[in-house]
Amino acid sequence: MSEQQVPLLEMRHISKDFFGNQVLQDINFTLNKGEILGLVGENGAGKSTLMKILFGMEEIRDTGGYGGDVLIKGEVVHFDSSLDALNLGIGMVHQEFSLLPDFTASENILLNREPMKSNWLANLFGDRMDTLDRDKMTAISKKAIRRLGVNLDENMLVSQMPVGHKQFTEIARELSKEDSESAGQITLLVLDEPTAVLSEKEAESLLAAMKKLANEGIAIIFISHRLQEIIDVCDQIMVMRDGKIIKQVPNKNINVGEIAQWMVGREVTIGAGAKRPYDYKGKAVDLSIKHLWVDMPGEVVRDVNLDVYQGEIIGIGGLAGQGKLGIPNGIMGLCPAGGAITFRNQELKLNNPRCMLDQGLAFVSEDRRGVGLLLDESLEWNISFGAMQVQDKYLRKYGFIKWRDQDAIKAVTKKYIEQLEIKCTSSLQHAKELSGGNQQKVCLAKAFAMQPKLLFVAEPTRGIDIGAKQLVLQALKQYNREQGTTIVMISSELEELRSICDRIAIITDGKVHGILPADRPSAEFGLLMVGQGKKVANE
Amino acid sequence: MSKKRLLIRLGTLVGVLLLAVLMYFVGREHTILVDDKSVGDYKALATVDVGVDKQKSMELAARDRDKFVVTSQSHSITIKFTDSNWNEQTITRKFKVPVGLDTVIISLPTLAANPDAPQADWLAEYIPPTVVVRQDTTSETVNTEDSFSF
Amino acid sequence: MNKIKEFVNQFGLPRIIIGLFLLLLFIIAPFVGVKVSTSINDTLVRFGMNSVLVLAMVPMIHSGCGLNFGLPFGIIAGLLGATLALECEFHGVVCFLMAILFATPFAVIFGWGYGKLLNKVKGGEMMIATYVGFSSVAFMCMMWLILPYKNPTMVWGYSGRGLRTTITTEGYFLHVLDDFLKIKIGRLVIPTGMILFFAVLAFCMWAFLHTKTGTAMTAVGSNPIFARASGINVDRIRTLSVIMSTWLGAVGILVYEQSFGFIQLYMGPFYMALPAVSAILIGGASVNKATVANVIIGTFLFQGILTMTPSVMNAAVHTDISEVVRIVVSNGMILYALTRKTEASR
Amino acid sequence: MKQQQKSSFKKFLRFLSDNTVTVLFVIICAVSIPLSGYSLTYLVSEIIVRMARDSFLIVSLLIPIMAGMGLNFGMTLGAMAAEIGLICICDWGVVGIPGIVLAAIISTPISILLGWWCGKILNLAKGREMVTSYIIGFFMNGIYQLVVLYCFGGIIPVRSSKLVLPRGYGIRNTVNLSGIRLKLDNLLAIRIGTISIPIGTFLIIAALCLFVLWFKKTKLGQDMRAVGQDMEVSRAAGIKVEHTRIISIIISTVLAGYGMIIYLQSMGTLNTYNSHTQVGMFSIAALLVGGASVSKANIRNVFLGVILFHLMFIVSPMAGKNLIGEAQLGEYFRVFVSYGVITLSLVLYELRKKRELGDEGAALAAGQKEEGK
Repeated sequence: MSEQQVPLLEMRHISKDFFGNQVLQDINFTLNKGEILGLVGENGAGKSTLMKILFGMEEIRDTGGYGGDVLIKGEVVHFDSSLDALNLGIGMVHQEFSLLPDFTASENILLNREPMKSNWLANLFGDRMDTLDRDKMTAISKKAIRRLGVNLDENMLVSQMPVGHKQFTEIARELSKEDSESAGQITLLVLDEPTAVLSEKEAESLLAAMKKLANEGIAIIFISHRLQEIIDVCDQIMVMRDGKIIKQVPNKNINVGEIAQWMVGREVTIGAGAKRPYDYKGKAVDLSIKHLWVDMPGEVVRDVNLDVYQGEIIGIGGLAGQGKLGIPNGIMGLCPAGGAITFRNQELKLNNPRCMLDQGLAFVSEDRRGVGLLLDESLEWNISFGAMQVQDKYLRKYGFIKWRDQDAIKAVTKKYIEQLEIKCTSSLQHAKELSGGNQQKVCLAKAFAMQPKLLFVAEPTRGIDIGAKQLVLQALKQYNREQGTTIVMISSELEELRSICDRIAIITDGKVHGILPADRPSAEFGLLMVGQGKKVANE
Repeated sequence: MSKKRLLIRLGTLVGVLLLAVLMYFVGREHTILVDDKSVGDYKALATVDVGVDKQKSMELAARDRDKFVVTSQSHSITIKFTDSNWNEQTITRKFKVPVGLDTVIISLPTLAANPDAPQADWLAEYIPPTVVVRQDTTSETVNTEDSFSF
Repeated sequence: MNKIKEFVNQFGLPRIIIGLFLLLLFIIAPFVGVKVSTSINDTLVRFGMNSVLVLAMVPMIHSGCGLNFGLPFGIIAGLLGATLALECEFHGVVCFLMAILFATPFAVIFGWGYGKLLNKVKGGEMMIATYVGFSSVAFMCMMWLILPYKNPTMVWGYSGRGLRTTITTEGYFLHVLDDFLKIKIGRLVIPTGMILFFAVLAFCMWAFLHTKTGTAMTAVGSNPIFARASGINVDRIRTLSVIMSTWLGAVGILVYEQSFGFIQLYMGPFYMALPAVSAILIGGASVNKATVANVIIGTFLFQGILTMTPSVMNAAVHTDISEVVRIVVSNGMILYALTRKTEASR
Repeated sequence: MKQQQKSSFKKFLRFLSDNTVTVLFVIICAVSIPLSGYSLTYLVSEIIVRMARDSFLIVSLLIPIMAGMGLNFGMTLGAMAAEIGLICICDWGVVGIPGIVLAAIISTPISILLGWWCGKILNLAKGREMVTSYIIGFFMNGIYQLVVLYCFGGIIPVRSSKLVLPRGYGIRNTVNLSGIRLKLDNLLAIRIGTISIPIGTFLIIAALCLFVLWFKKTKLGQDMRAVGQDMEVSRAAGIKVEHTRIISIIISTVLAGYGMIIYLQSMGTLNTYNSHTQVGMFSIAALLVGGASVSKANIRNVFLGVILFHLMFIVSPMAGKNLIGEAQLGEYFRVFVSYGVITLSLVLYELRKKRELGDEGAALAAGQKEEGK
């Protein structure tokens, strides 16, 4: 039997759950030598978990292992650590750079795998007294870089490199591993969104490098949200959704639209947007965003223009890292921002949280533990704090002195504990002792206590269980109906947005790519998310 | 860890310890008292020129005592004197200061009389005469505070 | 067993050891012939002397500026107040009050600048605070030499200029608080005035922490990003807390001096911060949490050890190792606080 | 033309802001040298003495900086170990170069032990190494006092009555090191006019510098540089981060011990209870004066620092006296400057860290404009 017929990698019935939460179900696929597999899916579709299993990450083992078999060259393998994976020639380039800025490319490529010249002092003080063999280092890194077919100076400091070169350095590191004793010949390379941070030109040369490697016989799993790239370079395309493989097809006559549809299409659509007819005629613009830029690490907003109407629930969606989270964080003054914000015909000063809060804007942050809560303080403090500081509520005034009104604080906390069904031992319990869902409810309560005119809610259901999810969404909807509060909800989960929003704006690359009414088919949103599809004017 | 490496390490450790011991002996400071006093049958020499190692020699009259400060153990002593027959005599002897002694005393008359006698005959540990010391009432105070002079 | 473990964890092993150690000292004191009444007396006086200085730690810890190693800065403001009051020849209670009054503008200005500086170096406050304290002491050393003070009790006799290293407060404000409403029970003398003065300040601090601004200060210390998201001007609150700490430091040194009897200039304030820092830590505070109760417990424990160790040790083993105990206890406590994981990560 | 001028002016400003402390010191020295009225030869000979005396100590600070642990205020631990070694040789009556070698050998295991302990603690306090190592210095001072003031002469036998306090235990305030005084400095010393150059000491310092340079090329040195840049990335690459950090502190402590021995043989007397507390402070100040920062330092900084710092130190009392008629003022001035330098460097370091973070936003706004065109 020739080698060609035994697939390099085969996955059989892979499944994985994190403490009862099924993230992968019955994954089957094969990958041959020299093939490029494009792996596509929304955030949370299970791509990363699958790759972690393939790479033998400790995280998988620590959370109870996985089901099914991984076969390399026809043999079932079990990795105890990523080192084992390395030995079998699997390399992985992670999404975030793992480079040291003040080291040269060559030093980074060979980090902790440097070839050494033995030194007499090593006998005394251990191997680490050996000196580095700079010539050999240069040679190895040169070789690895040459295989990529790019022009990269191995003596350049990483801090001075353009982003593209950093990415090449990362890949070269994986390739160079076969030159050190511990690792086998690199046969399979996993690239997790390598082009996300690259400019178009850099991405092109990366794709060329990938093709070159594939021609040398290295199989590549290529994860990307840029579907055109997938179509350009891959032999096979695999689409994942909700922990399952939706489609695995050879790359023939496939267009971006199809893939996008596979990505986002759900079997069941929970009565999206049908809750009420949207009618903006006659409604005043509540919040107008013009040319907003926000410097939020990982969620950069470049140029956002958006009008929010009074009393609506508008959703802001998009893939992770495209900048949707930067919008509320920038407007509410948590990240440096620029542009013009007008609220009810009044220009607001950016980079000033107080100014926004005074105008009746409020924000439930996606970072509950970091921004949303005082973890070491009681629920009473957490819920009443914002309203107390901004609106002078729950205070008793004696002349100059504004004394904390413990009774009023207790009352309001009790009220929200009941209203939102917050599970806690008492209103004096510390916030850090609550579960994620209940913490989220506390965050909501804090915002409600300020009785905002406009409420930003970012990722309100991230990391909480289904029951709490429904309650949170319900609470938001109810608050909107009863108080007439305008709500801007930012979420990665399209279906969640569609279930309560009137309109949904999709952000790609730091800009509003399109706005659609929530009852449009999800495929249209999918197209927008991957940067395709027609921009829909704001009616 | 390979066996060779372990041996090298142990060897170095032993080497350093040996060096420490060597340094202790080489650098040990001793005071050698040279004593020109009558001891038993040996009469003090009228004048004697004493030198230890290459240090500048000194002249002692009868009943004189002086000292040389030396480091390490092996030394030589050279004495020049005029004996009862008016002959100029020069005696050079090698000697070793016993381990751990701060001060030794060499009795020159004894040495002059028996230049070939074993070292113990004319070299002895010096035990300072015990003097009753009044309890120091002005006890020194210890300054553990920081001062700011450099 | 678990309960004990939990208790130890919550309270901190070092604190328990120190508490037990003090208890032990009190128990063996009578057996080795040390009079407990004098010991308690000394402890009370030293408690009164130091408590305000320890209280000066609270605002900065609350606002997340960390342990105030820059306490000498406040002390200098106090020294300026004291010397000015002496220069103007005030006497008695008036002198003390005037000293506070004179010290206040200095404390506010110093604290303001110091606070601005600390806002610029968030994350590295403690190290910088230490060295700001040191530099300011060294700078004032020069100033004490140059400033044109005239009062002969303060100025070097022979050259007629430059302040003495120690200036007696006798005839000025010596013991004005100690002697106020002093209670004598047999040998036990309670410096009511001084303790009352501390109580008033401590109450003000407690009350302040219950106001709107005080609440904001606690939130800033607990989670500065939360506070900013809630519309609080974090920098302003932090500056305010530094000003408060500095002012309390100034008042603290005045209380200390009126009881101690001398104004110590030049290098005097140099190491004043460390005992105060460790006292509040012993009382149960952490790098970013402190209460008035921590101040009271901590000062009492720390000063108790300082007074009891020399006398008991001397009587028991005829060796005065109190200095060593002081250094090891105070710095060990600070080390413990700095290395606690839970306290370190904000 | 104008643009060129502008850019060179900008470069000059940049240079100033990067070397604020050094420039400040050059100015102080330039002003106070003429004021002090010292002759050039006197200054040169003094500087040479102090370079020989202090350089080794300061070089010992370089390695923890490389490992990203900031200025090692815990170097006083090494100094204490050295002092214990010196007390031992004084008691045993070992003198001269053998005495110095023996003291170094005795100090080594103590330094290693203390350095290991210090490193362990600093690993618990990541991100606040400096303030922690500073407090460790104080804490260890207490233990040192316990040993030297109560154990020496008691549990640890000391024979020489010159060393022990009259009460029968504990070491006296000052220990006379006449046995080893200048023994290293005078080894191979040459004289040029009235200036004596201690070649022996300089050779040792040169050897140490070579060692540091070579060390940077070893695997361990590379690991330290990696850990210093990013602990997480290094850990992901399989470098033992904690272990590496501990080793860097151990090396620093041991070297500081040797440096202290060189320092004290030059001084000739040991202030038992406060010699070590001072060396940490002024070694760090000198290094910073030389243009080092909390995260970056090299050998050039060491020597430039020693020269500038000690120049200021020598001339300021006289300058103060001649200027205001008060030598005391100059003395306080130099204390102030030493602390001021450390403060300033720490502040500048933090500010620079912040500045780097703030540049991104401007880039975004610019990007928007560009696209708008």
